[in-house]
Amino acid sequence: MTALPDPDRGAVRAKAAPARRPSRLLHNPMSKVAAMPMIATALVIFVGCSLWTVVHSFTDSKLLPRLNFVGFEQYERLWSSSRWITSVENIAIYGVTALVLSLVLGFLFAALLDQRIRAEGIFRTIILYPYALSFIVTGLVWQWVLNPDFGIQNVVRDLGFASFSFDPLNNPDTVMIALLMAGLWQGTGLVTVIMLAGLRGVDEDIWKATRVDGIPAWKTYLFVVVPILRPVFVTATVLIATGIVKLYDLVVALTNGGPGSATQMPALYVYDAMFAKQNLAQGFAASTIMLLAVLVLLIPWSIHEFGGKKRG
Amino acid sequence: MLDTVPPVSSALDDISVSIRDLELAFGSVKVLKDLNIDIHKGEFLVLLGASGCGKSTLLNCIAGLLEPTGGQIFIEGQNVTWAEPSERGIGMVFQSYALYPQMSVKSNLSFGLKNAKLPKDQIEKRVARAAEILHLGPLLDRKPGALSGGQRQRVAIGRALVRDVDVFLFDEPLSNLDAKLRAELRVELKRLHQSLANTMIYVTHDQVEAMTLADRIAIMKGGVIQQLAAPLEIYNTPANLYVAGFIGAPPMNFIQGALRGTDFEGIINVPMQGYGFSAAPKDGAVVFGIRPEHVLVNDAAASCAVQTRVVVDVVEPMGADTLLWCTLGGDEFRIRLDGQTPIRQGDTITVGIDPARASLFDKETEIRL
Amino acid sequence: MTNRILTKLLCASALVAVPLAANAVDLEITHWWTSGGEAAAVRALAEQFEATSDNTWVDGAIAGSGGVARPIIISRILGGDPMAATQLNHGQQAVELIEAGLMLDLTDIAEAGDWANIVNPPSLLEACTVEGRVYCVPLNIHSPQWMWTSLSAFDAAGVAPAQNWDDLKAAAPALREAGKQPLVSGAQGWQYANQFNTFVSGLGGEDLYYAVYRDGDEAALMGTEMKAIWDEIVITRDLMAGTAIQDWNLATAEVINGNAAAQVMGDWAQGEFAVAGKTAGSDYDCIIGMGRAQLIATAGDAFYFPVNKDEEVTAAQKELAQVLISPEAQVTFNLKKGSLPVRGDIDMSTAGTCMQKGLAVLADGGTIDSSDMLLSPDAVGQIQDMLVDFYASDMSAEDAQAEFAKIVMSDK
Amino acid sequence: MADLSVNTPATRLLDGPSGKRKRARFTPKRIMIYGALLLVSFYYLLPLWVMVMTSLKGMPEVRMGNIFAPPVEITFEPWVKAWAQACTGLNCDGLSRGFWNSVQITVPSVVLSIIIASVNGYALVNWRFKGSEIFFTILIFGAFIPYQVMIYPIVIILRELGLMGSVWGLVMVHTIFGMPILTLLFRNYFASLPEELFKAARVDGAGFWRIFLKVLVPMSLPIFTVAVILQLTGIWNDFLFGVIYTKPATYPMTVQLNNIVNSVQGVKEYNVNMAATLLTGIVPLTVYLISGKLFVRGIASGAVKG
Repeated sequence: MTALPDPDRGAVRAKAAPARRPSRLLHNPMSKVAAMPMIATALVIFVGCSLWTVVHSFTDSKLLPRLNFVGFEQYERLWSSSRWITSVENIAIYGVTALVLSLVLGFLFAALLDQRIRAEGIFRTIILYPYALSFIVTGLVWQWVLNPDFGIQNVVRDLGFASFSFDPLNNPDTVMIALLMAGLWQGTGLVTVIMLAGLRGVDEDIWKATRVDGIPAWKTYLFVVVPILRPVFVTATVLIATGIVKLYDLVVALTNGGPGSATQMPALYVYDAMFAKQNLAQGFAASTIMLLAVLVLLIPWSIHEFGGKKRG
Repeated sequence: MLDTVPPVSSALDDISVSIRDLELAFGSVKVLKDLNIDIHKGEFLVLLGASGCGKSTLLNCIAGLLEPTGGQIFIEGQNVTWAEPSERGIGMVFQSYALYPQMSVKSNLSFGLKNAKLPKDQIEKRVARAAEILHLGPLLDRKPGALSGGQRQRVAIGRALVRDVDVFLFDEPLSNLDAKLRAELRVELKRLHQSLANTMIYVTHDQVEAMTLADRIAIMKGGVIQQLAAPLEIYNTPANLYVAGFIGAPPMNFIQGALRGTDFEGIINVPMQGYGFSAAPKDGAVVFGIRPEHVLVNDAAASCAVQTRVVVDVVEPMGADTLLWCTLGGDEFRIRLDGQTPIRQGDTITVGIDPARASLFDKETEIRL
Repeated sequence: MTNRILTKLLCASALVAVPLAANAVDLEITHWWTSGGEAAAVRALAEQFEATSDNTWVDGAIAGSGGVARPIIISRILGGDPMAATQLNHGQQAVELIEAGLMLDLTDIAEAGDWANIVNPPSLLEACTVEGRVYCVPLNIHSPQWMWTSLSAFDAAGVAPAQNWDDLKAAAPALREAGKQPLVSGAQGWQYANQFNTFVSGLGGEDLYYAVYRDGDEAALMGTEMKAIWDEIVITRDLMAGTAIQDWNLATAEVINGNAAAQVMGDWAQGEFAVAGKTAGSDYDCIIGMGRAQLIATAGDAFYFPVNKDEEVTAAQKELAQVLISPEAQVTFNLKKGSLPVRGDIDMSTAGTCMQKGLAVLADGGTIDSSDMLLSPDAVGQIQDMLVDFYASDMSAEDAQAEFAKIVMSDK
Repeated sequence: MADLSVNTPATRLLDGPSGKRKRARFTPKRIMIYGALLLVSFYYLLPLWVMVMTSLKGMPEVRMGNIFAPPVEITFEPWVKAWAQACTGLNCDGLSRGFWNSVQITVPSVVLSIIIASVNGYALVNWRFKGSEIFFTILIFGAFIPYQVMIYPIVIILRELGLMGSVWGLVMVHTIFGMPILTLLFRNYFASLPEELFKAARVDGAGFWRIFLKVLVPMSLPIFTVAVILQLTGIWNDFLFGVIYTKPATYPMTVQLNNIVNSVQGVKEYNVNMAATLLTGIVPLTVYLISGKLFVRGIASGAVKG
């Protein structure tokens, strides 16, 4: 007597598997719908607009975008313009210095704050508050503080050092210092907080181990903690780098590219070409070069992020 | 190595680590209370206790990572109470191993020595020696991330080894490992201790590690040492109720009752003439304790002076031996027999107790009589 | 061609809220006159516009001159939701927009108001005319060809106030000795370009000016006459050495308080002297064309009216255009602004002495087209960049001349 | 015999150091640390000090006095003028005109951009589909693009969507430009949460949204705080987008600030300029000060990938 399988007994178990595995596209559709804005932004805005820009950089668009092509003319003019060459040099100098100083100062301040001092909260607030201000504000205030007639130079002279001269804003050789002072004043706060967070993530036992091994604190920070914080440094670098490449507002507010063209920056060149010189194509050519530079920088980053280690 | 200066006083001749009247309070909370331990050279002392009993705190005090609020610590005859950890001639292995993650095994071992400005060849020699002892040869160029738990553990030991430290400190080093690996490393640690003959102080909450590794065990509770003795002595003659309950798995059976002359009267009455009282017995409320493995069953119990019958609630066969969970006078009563016993759940068995293997504790002071 | 497509697209999608009241229309007007004197002048225009028609002037002021305003103007037009009227400088800035049919055709009211005759100089109206149709209303004339001198500075140096460039060159050593800055200027491209422009028209005269700026004639550009002017420019570099100023009004302030002897700056500097309570003739002097050729260029501002689908808005736009060119508006606005009117037939007697000088030159036709009208904004920008390099380095006259020639010729 | 050390006789102390070491309160190391921090704080507070001092002085005192000196006779007149009287072109109603516009622009922008960015981060970490990492890399690449170049293409896109000139158009622009960095932060944060949490919820049959709203969001307060501060600072202080993508009636406060501060001609009222800049900075500053601690905790997990 063959026992007929009781039909409802198996009901609770999962329904029979479909004949064929569903195509990967239909696999949990909701996540794709939810990611639609990201996909749209990534494709339409960032890829679309970049392509639009690159394409128009080969045209002779003046005030309005138009598509009559002139080949590499815009690029030839770009690289023959001394202002562009100067701005590339300037962004290189400012970029590297600002990036290195931001990371070093950020780490240093974070290490200081990490010494279990009493007023940590207050000091942290003091270092981070400039981040909440706009570049217009930063530029205006630092213009004042660095102004020779009523700024630092004037105050120090009142204190008796008559020969003291500190006028970076008007001296092409030292204006980069003024830019760095203002830029670092604004940006180091965020880097410090990120580094401090990273420091607090370091396993307490490692600190004990170094004390047992008799390794002084500064060596521990340098040779042990810094390597551990490599991912934090990478993220901080991305955040700082995006600010540096697009450096525009601060320079306009503080020196507006002057004195002479000592603080000319690529973003300034792009804006000036597009709107003051009403030569869109020239602006697009300049920004295409900036995009290429970013691509070159970004490839190592994305390899680090998604290459090697799969998500554990 | 510490340049051996003559010890402060002759009392410390063969003492490796001496803890004298040690006190530690965080604010008003006393974590360590008036501790005194003398650890002999080459001895393997285990600090055993539940979490929060102060064992790790004590270890950190010895290492110099925590500063006591009272008392002194001597290592190799030197008063190191105020000394920096690195000046105490100690090496420490942490629960998380605390290896320097971005350095290879070789640089992990040599980082401390380089910092102490030892000549290059010295460093090479010591690293080679440590690698040879701990079988780290093939691993020298690997990063900690690429090592197994056991290998990392050995590198952590190696880091202390290369500095020729006098005292090794271990802070629950095996608790992150799986059971099988833990057993292997226990044996390796034992073998290491025998070959190095260094003093070792080992903190754990696992009594099996304590019993197998220790020359002596210090059982701690609430910052106070309950008992400091050899493993078997603690097993056979626990100093108080807490120690009795702590050591032994499954724990000792306790029966409440009273002492009349030399007889225990409770749910069962046990004549205690054969019991080695430490002082003249006096009547009063007591607690009678018998370990599950010392309970005799059915025919084996025939020769016992005291017998009773209990019903078996649960049977736990574990291969090597079997546990019986019964109830006696409303309390749980545990028995451990050899693995092949035929007893089934629900049987009623006769149970015999040999007074000589039992323990008696005063009800109030919980101290062994 | 894309422009045609653009226009069709714009007309189709231009959404305009139909105003409730019959003809009371909100006109949004973009301009960059935000500082004290300028704002007062604009207010006069607004009041007059709202008085003559019951439309309302919605103010869209954006500080930062053309550079900031331009992306806004173009974006709003490209975006199909343009402002009703916008300020732009005389010249080629709006040519593309006009060719793309994005600007309102004002020829009907131009002919009705007989602008061809009243606008003086006629070249201003020509700048608004493309293929015979008028697309903008010239509002004022600012000319860069002025030199402002501080009489007190010259007294301090014990030298007679310079009446022309040669006097200034001669007085320079004495001025230096007295600790006065012979010539002062802000370190910005457009200020250098204005000064250079003044030297070419002042010292070179009308023919050389047009040969250089309008025709881009290589012989003139590379000729000995231009070489001489570049030599003078090299001298200005020495006279200007020692100042570290960026904004033009801070340079003017140096002249006002007598630290500097002279500054070459457009007639809008007059407002600074007025605000500082200085009077022409006793505290300072204004000299046209470096004291040589009495020529003033007709730079300045004009209003353009983006195309709009709504008839009422278009009607209101035309009413505004007529107000801007009306005699009353021309007088009140230009007096307050410190610029010259575009109409020859109005009474500007209440203007200051310097403005009278300008009016006189204007009256006897001493006007030339501004460089903005003769060169594309691209070329204007490149000249500014080149001059910034020139003053920030020791570039020789020959190199500068060659560089300048290359830029101008590439624009023709 | 058992060495019952529990009740040994009186003290066993030998001579030499014992108990807590008398640390000098001011060791050189402590002095150096506090010294360095005070010096740094001085450098950071100097500009704020100058701004506040100048904004409380009358113009005569500003012109001749030294900017670091506190005001001889304090006056709040510059603040009143900056807020309600300063002329920003034809209108002379100071910054107040733009304040509510800024609020109306910032609130929806911050909310929308955070919702989208958090969902992005969540989808990228827990629902990785083919190509999701590529889109993320494009986003990060997008963060580097100088935004001036994107102005015209976005104008055309907004026009096609009919959003040009409306606040919602600007909200969309801010969402787009805020998305890269915010998505990076949310992705890192969600990657740092234990994955078992997510798996357990899925086993219980929770869908995409329930897991997000019921499980993940409640435990993400720190990272949401960081996102709010970063976005609010960026959007509140923005000038260029605000002025291009909207109309005078909805211009944000920064446009009035720009008109006050950047007016070149005539006498520059520095005290009013300073008061105006402080007023514009107050909102982001207060939000930041309120959430200081949460910000640090959020950054901790947002900065480092899981």
